[in-house]
Amino acid sequence: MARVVVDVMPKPEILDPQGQAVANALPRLGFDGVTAVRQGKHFELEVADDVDDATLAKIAETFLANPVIEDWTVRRVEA
Amino acid sequence: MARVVVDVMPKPEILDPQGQAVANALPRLGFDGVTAVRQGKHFELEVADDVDDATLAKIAETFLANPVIEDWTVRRVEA
Amino acid sequence: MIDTVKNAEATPDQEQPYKELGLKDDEYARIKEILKRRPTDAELAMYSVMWSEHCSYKSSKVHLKYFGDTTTDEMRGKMLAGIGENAGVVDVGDGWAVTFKVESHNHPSYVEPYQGAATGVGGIVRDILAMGARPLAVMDPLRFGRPDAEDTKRVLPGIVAGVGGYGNCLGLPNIGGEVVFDESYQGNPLVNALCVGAMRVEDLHLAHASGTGNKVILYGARTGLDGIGGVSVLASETFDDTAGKRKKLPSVQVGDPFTEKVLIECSLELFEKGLVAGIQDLGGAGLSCATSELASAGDSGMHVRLDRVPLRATGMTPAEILSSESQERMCAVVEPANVEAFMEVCAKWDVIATEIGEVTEGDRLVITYHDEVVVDVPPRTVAHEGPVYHRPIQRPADQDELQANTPDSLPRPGRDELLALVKTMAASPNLASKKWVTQQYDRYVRGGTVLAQPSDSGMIRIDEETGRGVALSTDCNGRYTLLDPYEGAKLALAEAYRNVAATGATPVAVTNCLNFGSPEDPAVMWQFEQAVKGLADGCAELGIPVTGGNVSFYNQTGSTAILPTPVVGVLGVIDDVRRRIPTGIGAEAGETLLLLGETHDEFGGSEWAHHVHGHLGGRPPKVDLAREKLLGEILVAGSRDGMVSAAHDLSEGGLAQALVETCLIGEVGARVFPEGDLFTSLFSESAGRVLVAVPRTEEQRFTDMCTARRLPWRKIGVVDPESNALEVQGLGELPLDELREAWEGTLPALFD
Amino acid sequence: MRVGVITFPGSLDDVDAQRAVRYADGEAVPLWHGDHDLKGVDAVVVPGGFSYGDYLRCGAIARFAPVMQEVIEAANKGMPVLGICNGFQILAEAHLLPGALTRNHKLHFVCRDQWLAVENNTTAWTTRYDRNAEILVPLKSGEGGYQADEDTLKELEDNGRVVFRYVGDNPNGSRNNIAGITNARGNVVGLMPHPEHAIDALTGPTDDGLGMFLSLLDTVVKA
Ligand SMILES: Nc1ncnc2c1ncn2[C@@H]1O[C@H](COP(=O)(O)OP(=O)(O)O)[C@@H](O)[C@H]1O
Ligand SMILES: [Mg+2]
Repeated sequence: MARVVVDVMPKPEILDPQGQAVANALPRLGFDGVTAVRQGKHFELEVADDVDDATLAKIAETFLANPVIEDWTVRRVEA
Repeated sequence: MARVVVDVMPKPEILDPQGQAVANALPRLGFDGVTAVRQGKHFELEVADDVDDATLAKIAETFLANPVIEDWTVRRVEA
Repeated sequence: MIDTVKNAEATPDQEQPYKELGLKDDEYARIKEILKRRPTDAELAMYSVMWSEHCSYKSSKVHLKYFGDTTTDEMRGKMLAGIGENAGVVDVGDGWAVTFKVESHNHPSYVEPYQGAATGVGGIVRDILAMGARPLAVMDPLRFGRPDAEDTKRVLPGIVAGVGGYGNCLGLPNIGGEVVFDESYQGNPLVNALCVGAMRVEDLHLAHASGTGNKVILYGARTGLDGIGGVSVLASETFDDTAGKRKKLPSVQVGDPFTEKVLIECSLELFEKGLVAGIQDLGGAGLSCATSELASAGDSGMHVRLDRVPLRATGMTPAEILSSESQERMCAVVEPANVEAFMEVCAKWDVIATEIGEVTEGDRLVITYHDEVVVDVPPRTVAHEGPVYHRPIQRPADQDELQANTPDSLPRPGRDELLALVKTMAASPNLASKKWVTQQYDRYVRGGTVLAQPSDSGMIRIDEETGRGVALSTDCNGRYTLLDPYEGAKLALAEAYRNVAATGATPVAVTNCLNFGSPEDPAVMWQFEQAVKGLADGCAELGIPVTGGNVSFYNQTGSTAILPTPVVGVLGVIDDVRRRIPTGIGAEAGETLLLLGETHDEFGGSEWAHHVHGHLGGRPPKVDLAREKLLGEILVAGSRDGMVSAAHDLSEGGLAQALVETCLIGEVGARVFPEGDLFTSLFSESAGRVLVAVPRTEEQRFTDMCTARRLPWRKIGVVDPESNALEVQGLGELPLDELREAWEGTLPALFD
Repeated sequence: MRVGVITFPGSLDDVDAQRAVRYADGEAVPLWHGDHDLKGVDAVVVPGGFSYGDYLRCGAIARFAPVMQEVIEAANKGMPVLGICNGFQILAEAHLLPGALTRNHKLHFVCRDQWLAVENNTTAWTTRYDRNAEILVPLKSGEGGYQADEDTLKELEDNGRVVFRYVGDNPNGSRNNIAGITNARGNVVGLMPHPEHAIDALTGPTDDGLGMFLSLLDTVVKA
């Protein structure tokens, strides 16, 4: 069993209203010094050992992310 | 300027319908070997250098996550 | 080790954490007496949830009985199921039965606004489904603390998003509700959720487990550790060294509206194919509730095998499985011959279904876990014969003082301030447009919505052929109820009744959600008792029955209770929705505006006293239910004969607010000429009044009818399609765009 | 005219799409997400809702349903296909239409009556409208913001492939106020607002949406 993390983020040129809403709210709540926020998705997968990196990339690219608007990263982590 | 990543995940005992939907769909798409998926949020923050870890933890705990149902992690990353 | 019945018998003196589970000494003693031994952990978990205030109604039962006592056979005439069932059912004609109910989800929504509100909607929808009906629409009466408080900015957007998120995803139009602000709800917002559904009369399913040999099938989501809250004290006892102490689990559930949507469609197909002998939803108290209620309502026993329940978490104990409040589950009783077909339908919808037990001879509910008996109880003692309390009742010492503190001495505006006050009041958070909230709700889905916000009531078409439909409104003014709980409850009823009639429907039945403080406070119990009496007596006067409801106690912050808030929902029937009366004026050229009813100088508990002076005292407006009934008959007659082109009831904010709303909703100006003391005629909140627009051609006929039936009426103005303003004769005019900015600007300014 | 209306788990406006087809004197043929054929229909409507809960991304899971493989094939051969709201999202995910739909810029679900300008009246679904006619139909979605890269936007604008544009303030942050688009051939149309909820002024703001289903009738008769 391996543990895989996939992070999916809106592309830099795409509007990210969620991240912006967070960035705008922080000063109101008394937190200063956060100059930019972007919000995306974080997936944690448990995968069988025989699933290779190419398959993981394919899962991220064709399914977990929409490459029209999103970038993604895949990394294996220690279980 | 520092770059900070906050990941917010549903607590393990809490239902995660999103992760479940992904997990159920994968075999139908022909991807086998993924046994469990959990889905959370991934935030990338740009913060001023004088923002300390305690403040970051507070931002995560009081605002980015609802500790009743979610766990969170904060880490500083190389810019 | 699992605590079995055998083990319980062998260890009679083992200490049990019944107090932590909320049971009193005498309640624990009674359980031992019933079982003639100590309960097992699982039994203790079961009794403790089922005997909680929420499930057993132990403080309210003696009072709620009054609803039954005051319901005559005549009122019961159209009632197919009433109090005691999952939801009341009313025969609405053309072979249709309609079921509706409102429930609270207050506390969870404070802890986790989005999920609390979402699962509140999910729960009430399953109640309606469990009657065999297709859920058709939802409503959401809400109460919040001060609008500008920081915590309200956390709670309100989350709750609204949760109501919308769940309801929209289920495909249920939201057709109405309330948004009320008052300091008293600051630490204790109210989230009430209503669902209405319809079925053919012959398809009514009641929750019974009759027929020895019938199978018990659990279907829907897997069972996890959600909402186990209190019961985790049991877990830590049985679990310590092997799995490590289980941490205290949150008593919050997360909803999965997609699973519920599929569950609904799957259940409806099961009903349609006649595969269900009995059905029960799983809500609060989960399987404990469903199995004991099914068994208790039937005439036999039941055997349930807990090890068969599909789980989402590992290492759950029997007590935890029984108490889990995982959402989106239903429990059905199915004849053995139908089990296979039942499973096929579930497979089609990808719904997990598991046979977990069967109906047995005798009258015991026996629950086993890997063949060991962990529960062996008479189900009635769990579900229906819980403790009953006669809580002390005491009229509050300061009630007289409160009523003596009338608004009479408050400074009233001068003539030249009145027009500005119309605008100020329209912009006050309680009177301001609720569009910021309601535009987050899908009101169109399924194509049956004839009226929704901002109409006086929501209206849904049930039969596409005949056009038959129902109208619903929920109302309550907690300030009125504080000043006089008996009259206040009647006023809530009167307003909901009037709202329904104002759309042309005939009111036929009532549901309620009684939100109060702690029942251990004699003053709260007095408010409660008075409100129940007022509501029941009011229903008897109007001749429409209370078909169901819900009680929510312990709504308080520290020792300060919320305003007593008996939310009243009235259901009306309309034989053809095409003759509905809209709220906005201007549909026909040259309408006359008539004010039906009488205006008195009544400002106790009014929005003006609240908003302008922060004052609450005196007496609420007088209520005359015979007058409300007459008003209702006139409106329905007016709708039937096409004499009324728009109608809007007068409530908080009085005539001024009703005028502002009818103009803005209709997008057309009006010229009005109120009489007498202008402040009183514009802002008094006297009950029993409706503003109607009648086409000029119908004016004579309509006013003749009012006169003949002795309903006071007054011509108060005319619709003026040319003007884009509300003109009050003698005072001047308010441009509509200015009014709209005032009315619609408040909530966005607060919450965007 | 036989028009297939797909039901996915979580579809909501399928009954409404079927009703709209009937109002246009068509026969509505229910199609199930697991179906492997289109039952000989003349056109397909992919209706609104929250297919599979829309949990990952709207339409991301539905696009892989067996019936969608049939729809993709038929659409590529010229069959008229209409995607409404979630249906539009599914068609975009399935690459039958370019771009993507993202979370509304104000982050709230928005349900409101929305004016639209009909900018292309030559598609299979819009011939009954005058060019630049304005119609009022419900919009109800949480992820209706249309996004595409500059090249795609230019391609859409230059070739008249923007079928509907929001009139007045932008309700969801869509690029260029785009409410609906078509493919190059004009047989596939996707839009966020709901014409099927505007077929009768009793239950919708107007009956302006009926024109889309009547247009289809003309298209099918002509074919
Ligand atoms: N939370 C809500 N959800 C849905 N509709 C709401 C909500 N709050 C208010 N509304 C709607 O807004 C309109 C105005 O509400 P309100 O002023 O309370 O009406 P009234 O005073 O006539 O009872 C009504 O149509 C009501 O149903
Ligand atoms: Mg009203």
